[in-house]
Amino acid sequence: MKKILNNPENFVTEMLDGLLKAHPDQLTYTEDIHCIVRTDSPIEGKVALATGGGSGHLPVFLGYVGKGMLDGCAVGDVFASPGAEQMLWVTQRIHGGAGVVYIYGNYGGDVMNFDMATEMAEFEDIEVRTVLVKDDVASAPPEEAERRRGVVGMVFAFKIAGAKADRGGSLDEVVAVTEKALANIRTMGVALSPCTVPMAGKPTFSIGEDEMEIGMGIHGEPGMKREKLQSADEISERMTTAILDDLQPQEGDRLAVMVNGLGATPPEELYIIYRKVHELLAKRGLSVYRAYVGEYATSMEMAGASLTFFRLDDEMIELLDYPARTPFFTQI
Amino acid sequence: MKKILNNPENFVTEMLDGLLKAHPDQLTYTEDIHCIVRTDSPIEGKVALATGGGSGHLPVFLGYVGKGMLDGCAVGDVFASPGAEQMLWVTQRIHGGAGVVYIYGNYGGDVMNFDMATEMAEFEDIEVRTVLVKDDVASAPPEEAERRRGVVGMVFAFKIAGAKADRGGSLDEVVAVTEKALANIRTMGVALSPCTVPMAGKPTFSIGEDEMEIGMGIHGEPGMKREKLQSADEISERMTTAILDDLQPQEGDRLAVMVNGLGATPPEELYIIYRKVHELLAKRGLSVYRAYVGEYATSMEMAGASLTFFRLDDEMIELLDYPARTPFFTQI
Amino acid sequence: MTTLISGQAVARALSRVSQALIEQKETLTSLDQAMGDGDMGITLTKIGNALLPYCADTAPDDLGKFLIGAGMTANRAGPSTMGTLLATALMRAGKVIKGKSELTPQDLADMFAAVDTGIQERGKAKPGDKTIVDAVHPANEAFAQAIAAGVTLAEAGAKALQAAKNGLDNVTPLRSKMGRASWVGERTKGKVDPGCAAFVVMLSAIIEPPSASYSQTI
Amino acid sequence: MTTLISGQAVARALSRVSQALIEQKETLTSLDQAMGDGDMGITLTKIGNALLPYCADTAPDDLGKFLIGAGMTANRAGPSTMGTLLATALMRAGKVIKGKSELTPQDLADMFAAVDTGIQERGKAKPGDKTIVDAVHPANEAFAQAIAAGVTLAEAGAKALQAAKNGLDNVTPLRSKMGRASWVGERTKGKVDPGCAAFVVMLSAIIEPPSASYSQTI
Ligand SMILES: Nc1ncnc2c1ncn2[C@@H]1O[C@H](COP(=O)(O)OP(=O)(O)O)[C@@H](O)[C@H]1O
Ligand SMILES: Nc1ncnc2c1ncn2[C@@H]1O[C@H](COP(=O)(O)OP(=O)(O)O)[C@@H](O)[C@H]1O
Ligand SMILES: [Mg+2]
Ligand SMILES: [Mg+2]
Ligand SMILES: [Mg+2]
Ligand SMILES: [Mg+2]
Repeated sequence: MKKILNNPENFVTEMLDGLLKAHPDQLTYTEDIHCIVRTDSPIEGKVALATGGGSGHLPVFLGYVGKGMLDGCAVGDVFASPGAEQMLWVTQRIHGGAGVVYIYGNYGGDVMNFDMATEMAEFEDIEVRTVLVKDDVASAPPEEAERRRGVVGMVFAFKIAGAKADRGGSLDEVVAVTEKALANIRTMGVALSPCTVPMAGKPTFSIGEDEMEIGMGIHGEPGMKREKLQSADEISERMTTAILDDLQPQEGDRLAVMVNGLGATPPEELYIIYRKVHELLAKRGLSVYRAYVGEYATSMEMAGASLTFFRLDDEMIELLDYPARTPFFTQI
Repeated sequence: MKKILNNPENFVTEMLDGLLKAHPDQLTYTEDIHCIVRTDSPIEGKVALATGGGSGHLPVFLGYVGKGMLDGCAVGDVFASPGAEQMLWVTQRIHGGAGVVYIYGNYGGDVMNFDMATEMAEFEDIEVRTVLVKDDVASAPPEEAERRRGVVGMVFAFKIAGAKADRGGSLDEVVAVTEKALANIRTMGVALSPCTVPMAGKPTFSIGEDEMEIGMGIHGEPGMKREKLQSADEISERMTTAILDDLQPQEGDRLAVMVNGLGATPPEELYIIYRKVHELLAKRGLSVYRAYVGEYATSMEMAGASLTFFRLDDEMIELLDYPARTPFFTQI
Repeated sequence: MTTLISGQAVARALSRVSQALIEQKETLTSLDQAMGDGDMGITLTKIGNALLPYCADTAPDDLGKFLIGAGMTANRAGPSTMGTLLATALMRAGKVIKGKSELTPQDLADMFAAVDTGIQERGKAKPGDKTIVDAVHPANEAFAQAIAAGVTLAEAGAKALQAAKNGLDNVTPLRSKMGRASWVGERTKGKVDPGCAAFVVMLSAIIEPPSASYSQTI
Repeated sequence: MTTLISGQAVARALSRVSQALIEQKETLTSLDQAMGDGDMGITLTKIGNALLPYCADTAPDDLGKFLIGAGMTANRAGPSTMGTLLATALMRAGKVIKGKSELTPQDLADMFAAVDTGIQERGKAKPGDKTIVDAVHPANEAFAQAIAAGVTLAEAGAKALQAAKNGLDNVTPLRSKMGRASWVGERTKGKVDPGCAAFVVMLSAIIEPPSASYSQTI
C-alpha cells in the first residue's frame, strides 16, 4: 500500500501540525504538540476527560477531543503509547478542579505510562481515576475478559463520559456511568489486509488474496485466526453472533450499533454489513436505537471492519443523544 | 484489494437497503429503492434540489441528501449513471411547487439521462434547471473548461445551493448562487492505487509501486499522466499551484479548503497534505476561512487525495456557515 | 421481389445482439478500463440480460412499439453513456417504423439513418471525436448507398460492417475528444474506442447469420 | 582486590546497548510483527538514538542520577511496552546506586535485582507468561549466584547471558500470556518472544567487550 508521506520520522508531528492548522477554533496543545487539548480548557468545575494512545487510528484518539466529549489527549507515535510526561502535561492543563478521568484502551504500554502519569499527577494533588476499555470479545474468552483489548467501543465510552461530565456529573458519577456503559459494550472485527507503519515501510503482516483475519487488532497485529474470506452476510452474522453470545441481551433490548471501517473498506461495504446486522437483530427481537456507520477507529489503510453493540437503557440513551462537536464527530 | 461483498450484482441494492435501515429518520425512497429522498419531502414552497450519479463514491452523491443540502438523489450502479426514469421519479417526489434544480457532475451518461428526465418533467409542468459541476482542473485546460469533469467540488455546490434553498431562495436565485459558487471552485487530485468495480472483479487500472496518477477521475479512470510517486509536500505543492494558476485569487482572498481522501488514504496523510497547503496559501497571502479534511467523495478503496479551493465572499460565507444535517455531513 | 423482414426476425436479431454483448463482456470491459471507467462490459451485459427476456416475452407485432419498449428497457437496465445511446438508438429506430409489422430494406436504411442522427443529437459528438459515431456514421452511409444501389441485404450488411470496422481503425490513432476518455488525453492515442468496438459487436450480431438467410427464415 | 567499574565504563556500556538496539532494528521489528504490532525495532531505535547523545553529553558522576536521567530520556523517546520497561529498569537501577560514582560487582548484582523486580512490578507479568521477564529473571538469578560465588565479572556476565538465552528458548514453545501477543493466542507458540530477544541483545552489548577487559579499561 502506497502512502503520501514526507520523512516518515515526522509523520505524527506533521499530522498534528496540519490538524491544529485545520481546527484552530477547537484544538490547541500544551507544552508539546503531542499533547492536544481543547482551546477552552480547563473548564472550571467540570470533570476533565483525557485519553491517549498511539497514532494511526484517526479519529481515535484525538479526534474525539471537543465539546461534549474529551478535554485532552496524549498522542503517541504510530501504534506506540505516548509517554507518562505527556500524559501529565495534558492532565495539568485540562484539570478544572473536579478531577480527571483517563479513558483508554487496555494496552500494556499505555497502562504502564498512564499509571506512571497517575502517580505524578497525584503528587500534584490532582485526583485521577482510570477507566480501561476492554471491549474486544475476540481478544480473550469471557472468563478472561479482564485481558481483552480496547478497540472502537471506546468511542461510545467517550460519548457517555463526555455527556455526563458536560452535564455536571461528579468524578464518581462520571466514572460510574462510563463503567456502566463499558459493561454493555462489545466489539468484534475482521481484517482483510494489513497496514504499513510509515517508519517500518512494510506491511505488519501478509495475508492471501482469499483470506481474512478474525479478531485483528487495531494496530495491525494478527488476529486469533486466519480463515478463508467469507461473504458480507457470513461475516456480519459471525460478528453479530460472537457479540450477542457474550453480551447476552434480552428480547426487547435497545442497542446502539456501530459498523466501523478500518481504513480502506468503503462505506458502501459497511452499509452492506449493517443491512445484515439489522436484519439479524430484528429476528432476535432487538431494536436499533441509533446506528453509526463509518470510520470511527482506523488502522491506517487496513481493509476490514468491526461491529460494536452497546446495550442501552434510558440513562444511556439520554447521554448518547446529548450533542457533541469535535473535529471528527458532530451530533446534534 | 479485497472486498466485503455478497453477490456483486446486489451491491448497490444491498448498500441502499442498509443505508435506509441505518437512517430511517432522515432518508426514504420513492418508487424504486434507487431513488432516495428526504423523509420530509416534498417541502412546500422550497426549491427542491436533486443530484444523481453512479454509486461507489459515498458520501457522494446520496450522502448529502438531508436538511440544508439536497432533497433527493437518483442512484446509479457502481460508476454508472442512473436512468432518466429514476431521475423523473425523484423529481416528482421532491417538487414542492417552486421548481427543481439538478446539480451533478459533467459526465456524458449523466448529462444525457438528466436531459431526458428534464424533457419528461417539463412535460408534467415541473420547472427544472440544471447546474453542471466541472471543477476538475486536471481534466481539461482553462480554454476548454466546459469539458471538465465534476468531482468533489460538487459538495460545496450542494452546501451553498442547499442553504440558499432552505432560506427561501427562488429558483433563479438558487441557480445563480450555485453557479457563482462553482465559478469559484477548483479541484485537483492524484491517485496512488486503483479501485475495483465489484462486478468487474479486477482493478480499473494497474500502477507501479513507485508511481502515481496525476488528475485521476473519481471512477478509477486513468488520469492525464503517470509519474514517479512524490513526497506529500511535493504533491501538495503541485495540487495547490495547479489550482491557484487556474483560480487566480487575489492576495487577501478567503478560501474554503477541502482535502479529500479517495478511500484508502488515511486521515493522517490528509492532514499532512493540509499542513503544507495551509503553509503555501499563507505565503501567498491567502487565508483559510474553513478547512474540510476527510472523505467527501471517494472511489471505493482507491488510495489518493484531492484538493479543492473555494474562493469565498460574504454571501458565500453566510451560506457555507449555514447549518446542515445529512447522514454523512453535519455542520452546526 | 422485395425482401421482407418479419417481426420475428427483428426480435431474433435483437436477441443475437443481446447475446453478443453478454459474450463480449470481458473484451469491452478491458477496452473501457484502458481509457474509461471499465464499466462498459458490465452495463451492456445488464442490457443484454434485460433485452433477452424482453424479446422472448414481447410480441413484435408493432415493430415501432417493440423497439421503443426495448429502448426503455435498455435505459432502465444500463443507463451509462453507451447504454443510453443504445437506448436512444432503439427508440429512434422504433419511431420511424411505427405501426409496421414487417420491414423492407428501405425501412432498415431509414432506421439506420435515424440511429445515426439520434446518437449524434443525444451525445453531441461529431465524426472524428473518437466515439461510437465514428463507427455508426460511416456504416449508415455505406448501408444507405448499398440499399440505394439495390444489392442484397447480405451485401449491404457486409458493406456496413466493413465501414464500421474501418471507422474504428481510422480513429484508433486519434485522441478521444468526448466523454470520460477525453480526460485521459494523449494516452488514448493508439487505443481502440470501446464504443466503436461495441457497435461492431452489435452490427456483426445483427447480420450474423448473414442477412441472405433472413429471407429464408421469414 | 575488588574490581571497580568506573562511571565512564557505565556510560560506555549504555552507549553500546544503544548502538546494539539500533543495529538490531530489523530483527526486532520482524519478531514483533510476527506476534505484535511490529513497532519494537522502531521504538528501541528511537531510544537508542536518544540515549547516545545523552551518554555523550551527561557526566556520569552520580551514577544514580545518570541512570534515572537515562530512564526519563528513554520514556520520552519510546514509551511502548518495551520502552517503558527499559525506562523503568534504568530508573530502578539508578535508585539503588544513588550517589555512587563507581560500582562494585555487588552493586551490579543489586542493580540487576532491582531491574528484575522493577520490570515485574511495572508490567505485572510473572515468569512463564512469555515476556521479557523470562529472560531477565533467570539472568538476574544466575548473575547473583555467580557474584556470590566470587567468579570474575566476565564469567558472571557470561553466565547471566547464557541464562537469558536459555530463558528465551524455554518460553518459545509456550503461548504468550501478556501484552499484545496474548491476543494472538495459539499462534504465538513456537515463536521467539521479541522482548526476550531485545533483552539478550542488550545484555550481550553490556558484557561485550567481555567484562574481563572492563577492569583493564577503567
Ligand atoms: N458524447 C458522446 N457521444 C457519443 N458517444 C460517446 C460520447 N461520449 C462517449 N461516447 C462513447 O461511449 C463510450 C464509452 O461508453 P461508456 O463506457 O458507457 O461510458 P461511461 O462509462 O463514461 O458512461 C466511448 O468509447 C465512446 O465511444
Ligand atoms: N506486562 C508485561 N510485562 C513485561 N513484559 C511485557 C509485558 N507485556 C509485553 N511484554 C514484553 O513486551 C514485548 C513487546 O514490546 P513492545 O513491542 O514494545 O510492545 P507494544 O508494542 O505492545 O507496546 C513482548 O515481546 C514482551 O516480552
Ligand atoms: Mg506498540
Ligand atoms: Mg460509466
Ligand atoms: Mg465506461
Ligand atoms: Mg510492539
